Amino acid sequence: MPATVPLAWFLILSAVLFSIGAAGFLLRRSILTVFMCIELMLNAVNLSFISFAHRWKAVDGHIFSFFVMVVAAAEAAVGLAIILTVFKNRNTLEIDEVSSLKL
Amino acid sequence: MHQLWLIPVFPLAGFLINGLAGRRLSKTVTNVIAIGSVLLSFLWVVKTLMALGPLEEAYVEHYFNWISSGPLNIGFDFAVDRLTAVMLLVVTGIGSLIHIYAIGYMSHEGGYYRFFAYLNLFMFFMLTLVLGANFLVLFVGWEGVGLCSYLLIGFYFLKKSANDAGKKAFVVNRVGDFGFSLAMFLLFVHFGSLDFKTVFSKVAEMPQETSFGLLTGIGILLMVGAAGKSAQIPLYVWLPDAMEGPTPVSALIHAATMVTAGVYMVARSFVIYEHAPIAREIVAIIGLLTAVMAATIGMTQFDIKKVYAYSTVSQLGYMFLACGVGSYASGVYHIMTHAFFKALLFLGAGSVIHALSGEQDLRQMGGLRSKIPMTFLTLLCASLAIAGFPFTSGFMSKDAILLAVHEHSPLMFWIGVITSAMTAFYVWRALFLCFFGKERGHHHPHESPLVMLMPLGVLALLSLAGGYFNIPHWLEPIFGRPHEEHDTALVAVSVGAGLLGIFLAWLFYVVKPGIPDSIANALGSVYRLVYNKYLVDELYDATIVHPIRDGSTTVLWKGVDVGVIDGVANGVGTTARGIGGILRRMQSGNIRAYAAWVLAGAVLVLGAITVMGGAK
Amino acid sequence: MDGLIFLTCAFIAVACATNLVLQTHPISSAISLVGVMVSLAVLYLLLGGEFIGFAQLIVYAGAIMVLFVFVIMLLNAGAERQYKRSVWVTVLGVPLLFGFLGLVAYFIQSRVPATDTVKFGAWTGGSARDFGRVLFSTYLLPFEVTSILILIAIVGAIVLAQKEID
Amino acid sequence: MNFFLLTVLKAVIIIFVLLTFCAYLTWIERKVLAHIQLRPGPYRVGPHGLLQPLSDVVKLITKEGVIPANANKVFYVLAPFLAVATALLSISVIPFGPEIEIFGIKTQMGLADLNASALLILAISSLGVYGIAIGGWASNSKYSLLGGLRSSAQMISYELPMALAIAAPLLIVNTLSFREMVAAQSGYWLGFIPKWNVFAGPFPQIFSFLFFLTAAFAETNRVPFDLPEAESELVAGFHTEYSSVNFAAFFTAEYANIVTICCVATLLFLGGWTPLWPAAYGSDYVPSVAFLAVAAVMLYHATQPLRFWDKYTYPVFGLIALVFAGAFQVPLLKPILIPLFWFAAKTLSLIFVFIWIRGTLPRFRYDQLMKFAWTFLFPVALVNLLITGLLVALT
Repeated sequence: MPATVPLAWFLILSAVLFSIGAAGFLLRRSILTVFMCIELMLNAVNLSFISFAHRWKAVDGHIFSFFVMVVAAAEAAVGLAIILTVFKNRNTLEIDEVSSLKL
Repeated sequence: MHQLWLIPVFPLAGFLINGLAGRRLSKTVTNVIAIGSVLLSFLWVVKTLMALGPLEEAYVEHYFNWISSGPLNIGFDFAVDRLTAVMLLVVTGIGSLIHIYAIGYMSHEGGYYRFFAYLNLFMFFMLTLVLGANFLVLFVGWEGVGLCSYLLIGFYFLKKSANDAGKKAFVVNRVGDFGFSLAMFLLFVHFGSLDFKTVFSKVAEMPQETSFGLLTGIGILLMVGAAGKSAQIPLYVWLPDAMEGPTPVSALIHAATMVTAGVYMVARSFVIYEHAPIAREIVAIIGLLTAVMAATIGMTQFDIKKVYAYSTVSQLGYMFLACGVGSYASGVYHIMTHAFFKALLFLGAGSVIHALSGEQDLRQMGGLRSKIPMTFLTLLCASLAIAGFPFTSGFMSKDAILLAVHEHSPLMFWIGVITSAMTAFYVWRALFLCFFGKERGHHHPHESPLVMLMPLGVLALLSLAGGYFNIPHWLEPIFGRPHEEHDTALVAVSVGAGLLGIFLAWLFYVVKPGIPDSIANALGSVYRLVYNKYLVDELYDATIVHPIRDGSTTVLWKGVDVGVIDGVANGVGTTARGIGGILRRMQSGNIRAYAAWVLAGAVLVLGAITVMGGAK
Repeated sequence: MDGLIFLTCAFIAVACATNLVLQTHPISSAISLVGVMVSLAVLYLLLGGEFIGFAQLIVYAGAIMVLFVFVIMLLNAGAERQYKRSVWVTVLGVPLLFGFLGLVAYFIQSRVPATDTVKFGAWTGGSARDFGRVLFSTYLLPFEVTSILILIAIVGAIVLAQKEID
Repeated sequence: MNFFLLTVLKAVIIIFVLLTFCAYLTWIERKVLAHIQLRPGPYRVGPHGLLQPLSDVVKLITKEGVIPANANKVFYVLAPFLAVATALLSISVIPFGPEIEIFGIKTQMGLADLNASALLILAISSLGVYGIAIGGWASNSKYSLLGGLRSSAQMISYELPMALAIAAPLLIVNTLSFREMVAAQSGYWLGFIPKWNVFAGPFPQIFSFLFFLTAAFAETNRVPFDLPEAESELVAGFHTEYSSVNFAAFFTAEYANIVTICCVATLLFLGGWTPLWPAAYGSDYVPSVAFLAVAAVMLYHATQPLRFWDKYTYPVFGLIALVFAGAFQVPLLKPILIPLFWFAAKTLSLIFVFIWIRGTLPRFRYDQLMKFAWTFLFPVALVNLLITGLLVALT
């Protein structure tokens, strides 16, 4: 095993995780799982940021991923509240059944 | 620091209190706040001026950087020099008196607190205008007093004529402000500053312009602005209509203070005019023409306030004339004396109107001499002053102007003398019609309350003796020493003209009341033309107002708005709906399908970048 | 050594991520996602992101995902029902995904030189001190704006989730 | 590989000591509670029931493990493991004493010495909720589920005030490493007042300390915030369905968490292993004196045996205490044992407070619990942090 890791590996890992997230988004029907897939994609992007931060020896990448986290937290709060409301009104968590804007 | 900002802030506080809470305050409290704030301001002016001493140099206070953008750097600065000092004293002094008078005059009117709030706001803006140390601060005050003027002209907003008059004043003033703005732009472009000090020192280094040039342009544009505010040809038409407002407003804003702002501005910018003789000459000609024309109209009017309004226009013309011939000091001198006697005339007229319960037509008055003697006496003083009776204040300032004019051009002097005779004639005509002869109306006149008479008394004293404030001498550090050429003959001529006017008025309206009608008949069409104010309003209506209105209706509204803008808007809407109808099929409501589209888009973009060779 | 650590973490991450997509029960997915996050946090720590690694654990794994688990438990969400898949999403989506991955991989391969390598521990500029210094100076405004965003999110979540007041 | 060996050795020691201590913590708790309630508590197994924990462990291990029907087996088994793992993980960054040197090997008295230990503690404690939540959910029982739900909501809610309470002393010591934190708190004012964060700093962190303790009660599901396992409402909360080793695991995790959090409180607020007063005034003799006193009591009891075995057990324990008392004065062991003693003394006092509170306070109602966290604890902790920050910035 080499003592160092090519930067590209991190990026590939990031891309793979992102693609898995996207696949989950496309293939899954539970709103909750779809939402988790979004979080996975965000995480994948964060990994790129932090790899680049290491590459360029600048903490800015960390700041970006920090903001991503904050936004993800806000998004999770609102998103889960929406899911709760949808469930309350339609009694379903199937994303395909929530296809009209009217409640 | 002498805390100059306190001067305008007192009335502003009064405005805020009365304007916001006035509905809930009693009349007494409103009075105390309104008058107290103006009096405080007056006292602060006096205190500051005493503290500042001789004021050979302008005293400037910088408060904050107001606008700072690229090369544009404008501070919110106040400055006091001798010119400002005169204006400050006139504005706050006369303002205080008129505020006191208004207590009595407005006591039966609705919207009492609103009136005083507006009046205080006006004081605030007027003081800002006078104190401003650069053109932009001056402009703030300038626009502010315009606003207050509009609000106060339209004070009786249930009356259509009052509303129309307010709008007219506003619109006409806009024309002048346009000129003023252009002048400021030019100043800024060429001098990089709007500070009086900077601009004028730079102008002073420039050579005098003998032909049409930059300074002439600036001067003319400034004069357009001044003409708007100070009611000069061709923008004077709003002032007579402005008499729709309450009489104290007419006295304060449309006679004593605001309308003199134009003259003040011209005097303030005298350096520019000194370097642009053509512009100065135009100022003189405009002033003279206005003076003559307004005087002729004034002779034929029967509404007492209209008479005084045209008199104001005419006197403002005098002041312009003074500035135009280079005697700025006498112009400012006349601002002050005019403020005394014209305020008194209006307040007296207000007292008469008050006594007659709102009657303004001179033909319905008469023989009031014994009914309202105090008013008569004070109006007599004012009429003497405006007619230039020797040793009254009007005599002093008008003499100073006419002497300067004679030096400049004898022709102008003679026209001025004739105008002064006409002035004496119409003012005394009003006085005689009002107080002499037999009673014509069916009123039960009653003398005004003390609170109204007291300011009248003070102003009467000032009208008679106010000329002994030797303003031209006081202003020497700014405008330089005037030519002390006391030609007794010229003085005699002008005094003679005034006395002649008085005599003719006495002859026409007391001794032989039939003469005016026969003259009017004899002159026929000319008389009707003058009586109808030379049909200037109708002319403006026909040449400016109607074309604009019709053009707006047919071209802008029916053509551009309905045809082009609405058409475009509707067309965009229709097109969008059409496209949307097609794209709607993509909106399946299936979130995962949307995600697939997003992904497809991302792949497309990435692919495109690859194809274009972005990924090296 | 570094390669081994990376591959371990990467393997755990990818395995958990795959599990997240394949599991039918949301809670299994959620725990898998926590696994991804923890392994990523380890990677962050190794990449010198001392603060961000722990923040990942605290914020993501410790707060956001707990919220998910909480909601799943609250709604008592069961396993996803298996029924006809939206065929064309699969038909269109899967090739698209592979296309996407391929393109990105191509990009990375063509743009990131092989000499760009990462040595764990070679850079430790991501300590809380350094992070805070940059966050509260250069990025102060975004940070403050974020606080407003969070406030809005709180209000929105409360409004959405509250019981209807009739 | 010396480093690895040493680390493994330390890990084994720490885990062994910790698990044993957790077991004995049950004994301490039962004893203290009993005395609060004016009864003797465990008394049968060993002197004063000292061997009771041992028999409990044997009992739990030998019991039959039951997995309820319809439970999610994977998660059911995973949950206690998660709980124990997180609990043991966080103890790994706690230093129990200063850097020491044994036989020429310099090492920390703790497993790991991170630059950001405080952050790790927060991170791990925020992960601790999974064990409970998953356990509650996987049991497929409504009591368990409610317990799990309650605990996850409660732990998320109390994590905020806890983090805020931790942040305030961190501002004063200006580091995230526990070792440097203790170093920052060593020293005395006027020669005898210790510069601990509770007393010292530009703003004494006494409020932070109280907030931290309050939040700690909630984080460890202790009375008065033990709603996830409120026996009168939920039988036993999230571990209702657990038995045998799985149950023991949850139990251990809970006690390990208490120990950890008390250690953290000691490090953050009470100056870690720094003695209560300077060694110059003889603080080094305190442990010896304390153990001598214990030995004296033991030996006195031996002369007046109540039961048959007392004649033999009391002298043995008394001798052990004597040996300890002597060990504190052996030059080689002194630098190791004295700090350890002070650290343990402070931690044990805090643990005593935990038990004391359990013996005296009633349980909160659930809505009161949430309201307390969000409308009282959170804002005041924020204000406290603000004041501390301002004062730190000003000084």
